Amino acid sequence: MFLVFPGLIFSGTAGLVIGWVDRKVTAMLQWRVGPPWYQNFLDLAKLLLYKETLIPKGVAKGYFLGMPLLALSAATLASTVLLSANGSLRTGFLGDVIVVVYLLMMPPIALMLGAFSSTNTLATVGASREMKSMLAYELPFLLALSVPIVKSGYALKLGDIINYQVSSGAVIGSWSGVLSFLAMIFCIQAKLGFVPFDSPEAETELMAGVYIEYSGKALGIFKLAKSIMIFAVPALIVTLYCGGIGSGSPVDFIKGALEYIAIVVIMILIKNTNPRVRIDQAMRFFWGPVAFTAALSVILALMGY
Amino acid sequence: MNIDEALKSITDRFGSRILAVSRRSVKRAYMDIYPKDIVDIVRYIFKDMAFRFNIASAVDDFDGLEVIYHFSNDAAGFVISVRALLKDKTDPHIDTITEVTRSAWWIEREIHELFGIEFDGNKDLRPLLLPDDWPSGVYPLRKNFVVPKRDSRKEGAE
Amino acid sequence: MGLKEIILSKSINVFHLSSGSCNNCDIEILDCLTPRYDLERFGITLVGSIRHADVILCTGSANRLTVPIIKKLYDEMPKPAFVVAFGACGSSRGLFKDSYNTGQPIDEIIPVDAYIPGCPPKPEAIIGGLLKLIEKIKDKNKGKIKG
Amino acid sequence: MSHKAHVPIGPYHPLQEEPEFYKLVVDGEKVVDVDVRIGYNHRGIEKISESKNFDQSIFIVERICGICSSSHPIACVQAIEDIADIPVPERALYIRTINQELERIHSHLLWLGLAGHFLGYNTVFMWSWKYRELICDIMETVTGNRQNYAMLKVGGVRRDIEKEHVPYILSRLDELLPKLDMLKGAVLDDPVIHARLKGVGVLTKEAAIDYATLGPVARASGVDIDVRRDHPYAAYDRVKWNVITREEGDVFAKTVVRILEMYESASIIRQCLDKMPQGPIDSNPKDVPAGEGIGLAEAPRGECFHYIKSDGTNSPMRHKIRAPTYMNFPTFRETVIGETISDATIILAGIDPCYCCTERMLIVDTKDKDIMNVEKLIKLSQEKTARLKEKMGIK
Repeated sequence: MFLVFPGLIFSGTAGLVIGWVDRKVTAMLQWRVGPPWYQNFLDLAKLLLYKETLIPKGVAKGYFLGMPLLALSAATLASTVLLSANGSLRTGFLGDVIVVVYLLMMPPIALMLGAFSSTNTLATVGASREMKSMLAYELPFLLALSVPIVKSGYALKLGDIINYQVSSGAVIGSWSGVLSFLAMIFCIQAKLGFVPFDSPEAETELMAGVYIEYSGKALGIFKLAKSIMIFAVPALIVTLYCGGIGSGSPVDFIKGALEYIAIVVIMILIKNTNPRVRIDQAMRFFWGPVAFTAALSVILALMGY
Repeated sequence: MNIDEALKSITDRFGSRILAVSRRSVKRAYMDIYPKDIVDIVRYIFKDMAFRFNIASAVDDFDGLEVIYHFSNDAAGFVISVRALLKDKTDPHIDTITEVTRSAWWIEREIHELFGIEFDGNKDLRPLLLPDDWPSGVYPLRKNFVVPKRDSRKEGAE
Repeated sequence: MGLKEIILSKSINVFHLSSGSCNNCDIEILDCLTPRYDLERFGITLVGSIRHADVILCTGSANRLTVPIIKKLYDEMPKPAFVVAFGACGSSRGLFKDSYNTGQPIDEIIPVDAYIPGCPPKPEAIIGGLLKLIEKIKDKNKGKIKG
Repeated sequence: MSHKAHVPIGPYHPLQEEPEFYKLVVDGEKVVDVDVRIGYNHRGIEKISESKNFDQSIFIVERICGICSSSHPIACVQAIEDIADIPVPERALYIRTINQELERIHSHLLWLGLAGHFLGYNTVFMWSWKYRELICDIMETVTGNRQNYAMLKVGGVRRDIEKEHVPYILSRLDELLPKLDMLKGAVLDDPVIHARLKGVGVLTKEAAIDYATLGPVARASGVDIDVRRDHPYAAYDRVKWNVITREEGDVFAKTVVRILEMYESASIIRQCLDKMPQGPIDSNPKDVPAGEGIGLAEAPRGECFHYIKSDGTNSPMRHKIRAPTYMNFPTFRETVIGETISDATIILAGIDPCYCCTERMLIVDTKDKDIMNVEKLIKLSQEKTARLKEKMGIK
């Protein structure tokens, strides 16, 4: 169950498909044709199967190769817990929200440690930026996250949050929900490293920053972990704000899927409309307006709106 | 001001220090001078007569190294070239004109590098074009420098 | 055609290395990415780091300063790696053959798999050249060509 | 950002492929000093040209810089014609002018795209390079190649413009002009670009004269020089057009000069096409006597200067070539000191050195030794645009 349905295979492929949608939409915006649908799969297969993995001299081997595995397992676990609590199985356990959030934080940390261990200063500059951007978006992320928990009567179980929303309307309907949803969108944009806040791996600038030393299988695993994240995070948003994806009846499932696609489209649009923001600007932006809206939404939630 | 008036005003101003003046056409004129007078003449042409400094070019003539400074007058559309002949090819020297116009800085570095001409007074003659590992004392644009022919026919050329 | 050939020939990351070129070829490479000739539809993308690259696109007549750099870059590429000598200068130093500042042609520095002649090669020629390279990738994996 | 990170100039760093290598010494945000190291692109063209005969050296001269590959051959051919007073038939003069002006549009469009990219407007980048393809199509039909046209020959032109090409060229130009208006509107009326380019990297008129700058860089600082009008060559004195100058001397003025020059070029091409007389296109001269000759031509970036000295044999004894950017480069030092680093790329782009030169910048930060490379610089300037956009409330 872990390996097949919600786990590695499903979320991996879903993540890759979403990655392809992103590339296709960006190409469309520039009047270009864009890659065929199977492109991401081929890229990944090439990296995993045929490319040689180079390990630079003087690098802590265990660290360097361990990090991608850590990132992959954390991302898969997070998506499994999320989907199992979400789907009809409803087998969530108490406190699984915290577990999912913690697991979703693991891949960026693993990436960072991998980059530091690769002794390449471009990677270390990228990694230090990743650290800064994490510091920036974690605070508002957790604040915004607490709103659905507060609203659904301090439930730490994903299942309860979904039940609350099924019974009394989606969290996004309320004032505090909308505010925290807005803050959350920016946070996940940074968490996934999409363009406005992707300075850690700024492709033109630090030449794929943190990934610079990785090649072959290690790089493939990292990319897979990232695509699972791309799949898992919007799913988390849907469960927290719009009442989960599948809860039995097909109508609900379609509604959930539509919400999911809407979030992905929002992220891609944000990605394509503005240039990359410098890291200290990103921090000011997160600690300033985003944290404020998140805090405001928590207060509103406490007052019951 | 056409080309004849310009030439006349220069020859009046410098008299005997101008060795020869040859007016090739209504648009081109060449003047020969002593290398030591270069700075005064260039200052007069560039500053007082407000010509534009085109470029300086060195030529490894067989009887010496020629350095030619080209000035163009854009209002009337003609070019005057001032030529200084350096007879001593082993240790050629000429004064720098970078105080007159900063635009000459790069071309003096290039000529120094490719021809080996010293520009006295130009403190910054770092190499401009050639790679750092270029053997010193070898000047590619001198006539005696022959490009080493690579015989790539033989297997595994160097 | 085995799975390996399909994968290796459908997803290619290109690293652009210019060793003293007159930037005509560099502009033509960029032309291939603009809307009219878009290379991304073949799965060919420009990549920043040599670690992620499968193909080096080497333009320019390798002048003396860049020869060591080309060697070092080639050693750092994860195998299977391919090199495309781009344009007349890349293939045979073109017009600048007997200049004092160009060392040797690129194929004496690193092994070259495909040549795209032309000065600058038209985008159609570039795409043609890359397709020839894809053919070579396929043959190489079938063991027809060693190395 | 107090960390002390040295970005290495490692082998696979993009910096090492550049013809120029700038070292901007900065103090915090302010640029304090600039040092330039060129030579990565030096191919010893002048030495090669000495071993080639006159016809062959024209081909080498074409490949000096990719986007002005019709200006250098014209200057070189005119230098040889200056030595031997070779007559050039009337029709050939008109074809030379058309070739030169088509290339000016193509080069300015390319520059506009790049400047847009540095400011973070990738759509302007994609647009201008997309419409540049129209010019490349014209070039391909008339001369057979998108760049490196090989149209020039001592004493005339190599290929004629046939009658059926003329309607094709005119239709393509008509297709281009509305797109040019759109680009002009997108760039010149955009408040963010005003904020980004006005008053940035100002080159005063005195400095422009002292540095002997050329082309749009000089014309944007009020120096009214243009080889096409001052030293008339080809058919420029037979067609009506005007020289565009600005007074401010900042990057915005340079942009305006380049964009309006494109309109002038289009009108010159139109006039040449209908004024072109029938007749021979080559006076095929036989030999070149001993002597010296100077050839001037107005490249998109300024005046190309060729000095050729021949000793009677059929290969030049000395062939001095000076590209326009050679004189414009040092002004970068003059205009960038005192500006912020996020403007450094756009100031350098204002000089429009040939395309791959703008990729070459390295910043040494005196205080905390954080060296940034050029992509980060481009990003800095893109963010500044983003910040301005937010400040102006446009998304």
